[in-house]
Amino acid sequence: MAVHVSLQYFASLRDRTGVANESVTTDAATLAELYAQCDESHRLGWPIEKLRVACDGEFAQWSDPVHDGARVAFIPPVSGG
Amino acid sequence: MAVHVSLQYFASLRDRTGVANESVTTDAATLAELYAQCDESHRLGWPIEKLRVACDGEFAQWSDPVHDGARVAFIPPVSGG
Amino acid sequence: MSKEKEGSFRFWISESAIDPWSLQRALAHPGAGALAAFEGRVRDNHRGQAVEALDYQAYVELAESEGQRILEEARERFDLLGCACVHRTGHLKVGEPAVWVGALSGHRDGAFQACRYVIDEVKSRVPIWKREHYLEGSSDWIHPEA
Amino acid sequence: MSKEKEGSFRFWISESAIDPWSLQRALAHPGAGALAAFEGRVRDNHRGQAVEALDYQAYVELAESEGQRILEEARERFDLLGCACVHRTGHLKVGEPAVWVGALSGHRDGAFQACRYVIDEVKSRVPIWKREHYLEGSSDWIHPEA
Repeated sequence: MAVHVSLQYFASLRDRTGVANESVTTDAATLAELYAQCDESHRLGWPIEKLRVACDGEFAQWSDPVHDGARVAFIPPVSGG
Repeated sequence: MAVHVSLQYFASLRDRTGVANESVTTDAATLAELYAQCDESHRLGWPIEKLRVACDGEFAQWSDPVHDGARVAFIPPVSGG
Repeated sequence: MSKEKEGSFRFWISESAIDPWSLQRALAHPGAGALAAFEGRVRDNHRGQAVEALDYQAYVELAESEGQRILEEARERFDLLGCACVHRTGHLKVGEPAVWVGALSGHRDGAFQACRYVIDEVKSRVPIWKREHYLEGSSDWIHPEA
Repeated sequence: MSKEKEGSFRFWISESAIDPWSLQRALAHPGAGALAAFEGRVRDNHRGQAVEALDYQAYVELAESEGQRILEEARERFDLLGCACVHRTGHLKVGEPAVWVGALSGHRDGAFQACRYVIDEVKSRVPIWKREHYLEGSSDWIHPEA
């Protein structure tokens, strides 16, 4: 049941991964599982409870399923203004 | 003990008196007495407790004495902004 | 009791049009992270009556000293790097700015609080009066507490 | 549940310099007596460190939808005739505007409350991040709750 998703990274997460985007193939059932996989491969280093997650350009829930073609972003604490 | 004072009128008080300024000779001991005289001659029609008074360009007390050459203004409720 | 503080603090009465942009640019300081500004404009209605225009009259000498006192109070109370307020006199049409306040601070709390303080105090204390000209032809001096 | 209301409500991300004056002029309505505006500028210091410049990075798609949601919330909660907010991205020097909010209302209460609401919500919810460049050479992404 592997799906293809595209990941977007911002701010310190982008510095950590070294890329703004990447395409990955994953068997993660939920966005939380997807984050756990990314954290392991990139050592993102953020506890999940400090992050928010977006899917397809909207805020999402960590328990949401991962669908094929999803555009996913992990959102570290914001500092605009 | 008559003194010469100049009076300035603003807004509806100016409409009532028909003048922006006038010079008067008065034997009023206090600014409150001076207002009573002006109210009588011009029928200003404001109860004194609704007004403030200024002397020589600063807010003053109604109990302040009237000195020769004083520049006095009666200040109706303001509506700037 | 005076605190040594930086920045410019100025209140004045203007017979000519207010230019918010040049006022806002003049409030600058490298330590300033926040500018809160308020612009009061002539509204087309008041208490249910259609308003066409306003005249503002001021006791200029006293208005400027009292307005300056308000800015000094704001300087003492809030963490400001500058504050300016200008109030129009004369004939104004609907939409024209009648008063402008700008408050510059390191952070937004001080800027917002000071800006609000200044406009509230100006409206209640500074000897300026407006006469409203109504669409149906009459006009009235506004004396709020009368 | 949507209320029929007038006026323009728009949030956007800009890669080029913010022009507060043209933004402020664009917020106009004959029933508007009050415009409250907030300008956030790059400050020369943060937590005791001397700051030389900032980079702002945004997740533009999500920032614009979330920012627009904030303006719609303000429209529902306050008595507004218009509201606009723009946030910069890219490299900014000390003194440059990073964010601008303008809230237009019949009266000053609604204008001030809405302006404050929008900037507070933008700072806490909209996916924009700043990297501070310090005078002594290092730089840091700022993640306030980290």
